[in-house]
Amino acid sequence: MQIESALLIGVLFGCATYLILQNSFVKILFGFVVLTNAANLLVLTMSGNPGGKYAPIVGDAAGPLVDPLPQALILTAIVIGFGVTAYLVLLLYRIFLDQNTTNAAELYEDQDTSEHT
Amino acid sequence: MDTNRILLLLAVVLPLLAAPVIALAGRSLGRRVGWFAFAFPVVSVAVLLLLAARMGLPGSLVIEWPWIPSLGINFSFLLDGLSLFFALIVSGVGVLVFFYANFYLDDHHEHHGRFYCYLTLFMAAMLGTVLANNLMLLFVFWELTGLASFLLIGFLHHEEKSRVGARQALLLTGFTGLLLLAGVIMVWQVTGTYDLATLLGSGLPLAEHKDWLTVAMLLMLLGAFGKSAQFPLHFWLPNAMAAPTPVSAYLHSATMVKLGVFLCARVFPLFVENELWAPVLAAVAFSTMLFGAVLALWSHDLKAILAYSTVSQLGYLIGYYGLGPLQGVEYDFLHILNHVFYKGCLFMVAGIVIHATGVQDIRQLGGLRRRMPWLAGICLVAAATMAGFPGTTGFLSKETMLKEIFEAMNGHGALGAYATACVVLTSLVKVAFSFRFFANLFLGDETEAVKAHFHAPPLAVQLPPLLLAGAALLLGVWPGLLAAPFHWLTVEGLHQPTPPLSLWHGVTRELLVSVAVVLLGFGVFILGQRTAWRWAAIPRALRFDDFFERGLELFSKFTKWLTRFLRADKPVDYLPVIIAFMLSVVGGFMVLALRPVLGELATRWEWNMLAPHPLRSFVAALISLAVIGVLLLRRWTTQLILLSVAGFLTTFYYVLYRAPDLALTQILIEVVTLFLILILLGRFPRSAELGEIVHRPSPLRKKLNVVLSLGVGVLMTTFILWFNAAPHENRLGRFFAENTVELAQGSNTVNTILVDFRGFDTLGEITVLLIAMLGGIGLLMRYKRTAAEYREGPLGQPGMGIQHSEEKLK
Amino acid sequence: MNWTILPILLPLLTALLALFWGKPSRARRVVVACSAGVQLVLALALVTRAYHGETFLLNLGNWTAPFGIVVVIDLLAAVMIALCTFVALVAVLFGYVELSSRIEHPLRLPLTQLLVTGINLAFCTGDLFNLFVAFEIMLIASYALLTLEADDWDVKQAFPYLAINLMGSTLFLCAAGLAYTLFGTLNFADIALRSAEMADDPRVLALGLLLMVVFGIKAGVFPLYYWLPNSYPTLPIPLAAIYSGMLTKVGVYVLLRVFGTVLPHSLDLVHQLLAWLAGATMIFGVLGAISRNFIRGILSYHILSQIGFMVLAIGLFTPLSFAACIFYIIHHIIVKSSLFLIGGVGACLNRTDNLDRMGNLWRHAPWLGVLFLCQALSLAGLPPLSGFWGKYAIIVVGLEKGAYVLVGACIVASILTLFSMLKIWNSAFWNSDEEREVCLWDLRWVRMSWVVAIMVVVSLGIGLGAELIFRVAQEAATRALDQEGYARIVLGYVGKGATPAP
Amino acid sequence: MNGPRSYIFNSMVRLAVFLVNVFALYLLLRGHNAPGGGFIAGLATAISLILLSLALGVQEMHRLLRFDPVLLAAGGLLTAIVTGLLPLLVGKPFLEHFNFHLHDVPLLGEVHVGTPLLFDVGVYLVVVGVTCKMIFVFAKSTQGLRALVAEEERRYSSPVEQPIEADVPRAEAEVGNQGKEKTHAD
Repeated sequence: MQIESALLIGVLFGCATYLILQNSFVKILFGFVVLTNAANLLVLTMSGNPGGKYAPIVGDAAGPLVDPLPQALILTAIVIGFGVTAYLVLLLYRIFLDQNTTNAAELYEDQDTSEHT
Repeated sequence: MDTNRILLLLAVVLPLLAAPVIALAGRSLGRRVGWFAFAFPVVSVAVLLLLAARMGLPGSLVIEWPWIPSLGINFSFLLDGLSLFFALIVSGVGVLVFFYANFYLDDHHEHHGRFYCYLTLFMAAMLGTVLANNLMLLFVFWELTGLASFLLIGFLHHEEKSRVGARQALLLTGFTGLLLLAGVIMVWQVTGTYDLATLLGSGLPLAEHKDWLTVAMLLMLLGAFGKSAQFPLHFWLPNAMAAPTPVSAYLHSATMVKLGVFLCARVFPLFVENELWAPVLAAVAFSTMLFGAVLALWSHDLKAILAYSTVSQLGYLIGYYGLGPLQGVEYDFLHILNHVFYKGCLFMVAGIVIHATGVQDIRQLGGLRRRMPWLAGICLVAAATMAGFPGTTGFLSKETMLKEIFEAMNGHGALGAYATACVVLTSLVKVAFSFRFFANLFLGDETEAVKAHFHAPPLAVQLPPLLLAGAALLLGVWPGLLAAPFHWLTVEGLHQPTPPLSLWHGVTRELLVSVAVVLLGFGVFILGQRTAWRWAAIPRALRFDDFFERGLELFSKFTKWLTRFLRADKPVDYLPVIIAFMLSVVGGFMVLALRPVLGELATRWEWNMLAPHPLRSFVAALISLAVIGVLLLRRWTTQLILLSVAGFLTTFYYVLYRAPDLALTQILIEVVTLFLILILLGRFPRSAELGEIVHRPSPLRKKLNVVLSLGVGVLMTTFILWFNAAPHENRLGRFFAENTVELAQGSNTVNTILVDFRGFDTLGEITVLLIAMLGGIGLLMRYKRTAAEYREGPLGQPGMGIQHSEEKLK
Repeated sequence: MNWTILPILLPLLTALLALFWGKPSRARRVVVACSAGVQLVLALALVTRAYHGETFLLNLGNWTAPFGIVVVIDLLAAVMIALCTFVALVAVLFGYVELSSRIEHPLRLPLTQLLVTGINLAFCTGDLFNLFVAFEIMLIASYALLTLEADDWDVKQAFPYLAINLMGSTLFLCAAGLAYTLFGTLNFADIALRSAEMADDPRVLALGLLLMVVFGIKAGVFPLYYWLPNSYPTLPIPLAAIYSGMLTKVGVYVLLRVFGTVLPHSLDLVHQLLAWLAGATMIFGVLGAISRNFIRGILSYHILSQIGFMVLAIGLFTPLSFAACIFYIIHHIIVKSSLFLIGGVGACLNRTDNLDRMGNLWRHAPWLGVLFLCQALSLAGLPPLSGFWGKYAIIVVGLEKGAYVLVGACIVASILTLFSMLKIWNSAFWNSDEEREVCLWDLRWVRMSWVVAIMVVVSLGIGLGAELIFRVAQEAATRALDQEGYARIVLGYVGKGATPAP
Repeated sequence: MNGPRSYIFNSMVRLAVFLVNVFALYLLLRGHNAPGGGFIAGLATAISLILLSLALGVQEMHRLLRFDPVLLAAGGLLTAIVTGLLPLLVGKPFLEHFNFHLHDVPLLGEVHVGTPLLFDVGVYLVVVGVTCKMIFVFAKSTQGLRALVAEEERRYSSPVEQPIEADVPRAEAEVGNQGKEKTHAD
């Protein structure tokens, strides 16, 4: 059982959610960064309690290895998360240039989407 | 293929296929395309007569082709008395209407090709509906007639009332059509077949599925009521009069609106034993009958009068099946035929008058007998038929109706009495507006409006109404002529043997009532003339179309409000909804599922399992503190520093989890992300921070955010603990560890998984990276408008692509 | 040689080629179009062979099933791939006639092909985590295309799209992780076998619910659909056609796959929840459509309403309803894409797609009207057009299962669909206000209409030849629901690393 | 990123870049047996390049790099795909890897070479290309933009692209734009 990991991930998810629900671009961005990390850690806990196990490199280890699959999955997820975060950064920048605001609430303040333009 | 099949194809499918050809031909032929189209109803009539002769009436014939056998839907046609009768009416009136339309639609109109295309399409659809043996096929054609009607009503689409009328008609008949579909499916579910011939042969399993079939019957009847404009769904029919008059004569009086009548007749043998059949049909239909007649008297528009009288007559025809004895009805064909004669004729007369004078308000017309004597004669006969004067089919119809209704009064109790009252009152009103129709058009002095615009119609255009009026007169005087055809067309289960008709029955109760009705009706007419028909229009309370349209408008407003209420216009409010939904669904279930488990756990939980790892706990606490710090602090710089701290501590956490590759990747990614965020924040102005303070979320929203965040945190923690409580056996992990050296030639298991065992994931992931980069370039290299457009400022929709047209570039 | 990888590789290689080519030119266009054509032919060949009983299996890297990743193309996947490539081909052609290559965005074609790659991968992967990767490819390509040619307003609308889908992706990743904890495997077939043993475990149900939320976001189920209706209208027309046709349908497909093939069939709670959400989606979607006043906005909301029908079919969870769902997907993808394209032609003629300023199209471009009428009525479900049969089958199943309220919702949604289509028809086509000018001199619309006509013909064919399509759908549904058969095929292959199963 | 530029910083950075890249190469080659691999190596190289650009300035970097990182990334992806396609030639499934053991190679002794390495090189190239391109484009877009746009335009040539930030008077931009249209007109 990995109670501390579970709690840590809970805290991360909670904080990330709170940040994402804010209006400021920066906080939203931070929120997503934390959220990605939280999800990665969650996947990491799939490999079980690492106590008494060794890094998944055959040869060095003198005992059982931890499950390497979650680590590989996380690596993939981290890189994907990086790509998406980078895109998000550029998007926020672009929105800032177009709308001259860094506040999501202000962005949609007075729009009527039933009529385009 | 045997001859019957070919004949059937000629009658039904040929016009269907011809419709687009006619539309195309209209481009080159112009007005003359009408004569080309005229060939199709003629062919249909001829072929149907031939078919009727070949199959040996009375009897029935089923012709079938497969279509969608896996759903039980086939091109299956049933030829029997009922379907042939209706098919002949459809194609027969079609001949007259096509002929009439060729003169009616002169060079003032455009798009003749389209008009005849719709009309031919409609005729084919009608023939398909009445001849269909498969109930689903019937429904398919049924909806096609609605579509054709929609297109025809909207033919003069530059006028708003055409568009509105067309929409009303399609929505209403479409909706009731869907109810009919549901009813049909329900019937199918208890019988397993859509085949009418089979159903009529074996009957419905009324005993086992009574309630189910009652609902099915009601749904089907609603379909019929919608199509036949029964109260309170009647209002689309008068508005459908926005179509050119030949259309009104054809669709909205003679044929399409009779589909409801047809459907009632078709299912009569199936449902007549149901105890709701008679009350529902009679109550709705006879009310409609009276209501329509009163509104007809109340209207001033030529076509509106006829439309409301059609509504009334349709009520009569449907109600007739409602009161019919269980063994079958007798004179339904007579009533239908009678209505076709006079209503088709009157519509054509009205069309000629409108065409000749350009006036549609009956109060502005008068004295036309001198200018159009032939037409006056025709109209006189038709109006007399409508009023039920002796010597016309109208008289026969009314007499038999009265006779039967008096009989029904004995059988059906209060319902019969109500029906009788309705019929008698309606007959009275009908006499009044029949008088009015004829008198206001042809008698009296010529009005200014008539003098101003009159131009004489060609004689040929008066031929179709003349034929109809002549038929009404001929058969009215020699009703014996009808005996043989009616005998041939008798359908088992629907009809009783018809006693021969005769003009004179002697002085009977019906005759006395008839005379009284005519006298009183005349009285009403005189009364109306005295007051000069002063009432302005139908009062608003009775104008259901008005309510309908206003309802639609309100409905549109409501949807706008609703969309806004659902936050679709405020995208920042989306996320809470989504998170809340997830929490309530997943978390709610979890609470339910875990409640029993928790109690169990409390008793036999090994608490030492919870013992946290000291170093990991310490790092976890640090990460948590850092991230919570991000929440609490205001300045971006400090937030960013704390975020990086958290990131690097996460790296360490990975190390504690024995994941060196992850740790390395995480630390490098952290650096690159930091670069990106730094560049971004460097661009954001200081004032933005101020804006954040201004746009602080409301306290309520803040509380909601806290609740949601806590919820998500707890949910995820629970998920991990719950799922990790009894994890899987570590089969894959062991496999990878054991085989990485031997099979993948590498000792770093994570790397061998990445490039070999699950190399495909990696391929996908670098694709993601590549796309992210392309997207980033796309974001920064703004695809802009041309210089000229740039100067003009915002125009049209942004980003549609069409703004970048070449023409605009030049 | 195993060609199963081609539906994924061909668009990917085409994208790379176009990227290396760099500048947009006529030659590049021809090459991409040829590739799209080849993809379609290939997909059709796959469908034909799959219909005759074949299931294509590729163990990537030759690893035996639960250890490596597998690509499985059964009939359902083949049909979806065929639809995707078809829509992509038509959209690409439409884009060609809409814009000259001189002013085409250089990244549009590569990104379109990458989007197709992601979608195809999502259809044929047999691995939960690989599905996540496929989703990410698809999503990031869709973000990129959404903002590629965007203006101020458009970019703004891309933000919620991104945010919500990011949230969804994160949840998906968590779900994949939890699935691994629970089953110890990520392979669909393996999960199917293992979850069948532990069908009574409430954790399976919890995971099912989480997956339902994740795929509900992708599919656009009420109340998770908010990302869609404002972002789709900002797309260029041909791209909107691909998005509207394919993206949400990937979500529906995955719902079909996961609840039909992977997870146990006994998750009644999820199915019922899906059915009720579907009912709400239908109604709220169509109400949203009525609230919109421009063609793309109306159509975007209609996607949601129609998703409701498909998801309802999944929620009813019988073989027939699955077949109905597949039929409906086939119909909907083609009809919805072509409606967007028709709207684009109309907007090209009227220089706007705001209904208040459109008009006169029926007078001047009757054939466009015919195309629209066919597709709009098909969307509303008028027989014998393609939309009717799917709806019919759904109503049949609904009545069978006693879901009367939901059947009622179907009927109401249908008629309201008709209403909103009539709104377009009455304003854009029948309205004859002289001020509403029609730019017939812009001859692109003729060629654009021809391209759309291809789709309309196919759609009419689906309606009239419903028997064939329905049989395909039934076969696909039967096989998608056959968990054991699927597992036998996938786990039956012995490649490298075959160890005796524990 | 017009950061501080000093001689010491520059030479430090140059040294660091060299070391980091050697280390990255090591990580790349060792990846199969020890922590490391394509991603990590790619990220390391990318960071070194970013550092270099901090020292030299983004414009200078471009002159130095001479090639478009986009093509690098696309080439990397292509490498990975081609690696996956190789086994098709001998009738094996997509993405199957082969390892070769070479004995008695001069200087190195026994060497394991395999297609996984090629695949990893592909990953490495993609990561380097993508990271560099994103950071450079972003960094440059926050500075003077005309040059950047002109440059991207040379690569992708679309006459209707416009700078994201109107750092030049609009009229001037239009003139420039019209000029471009003429040059690109067929």
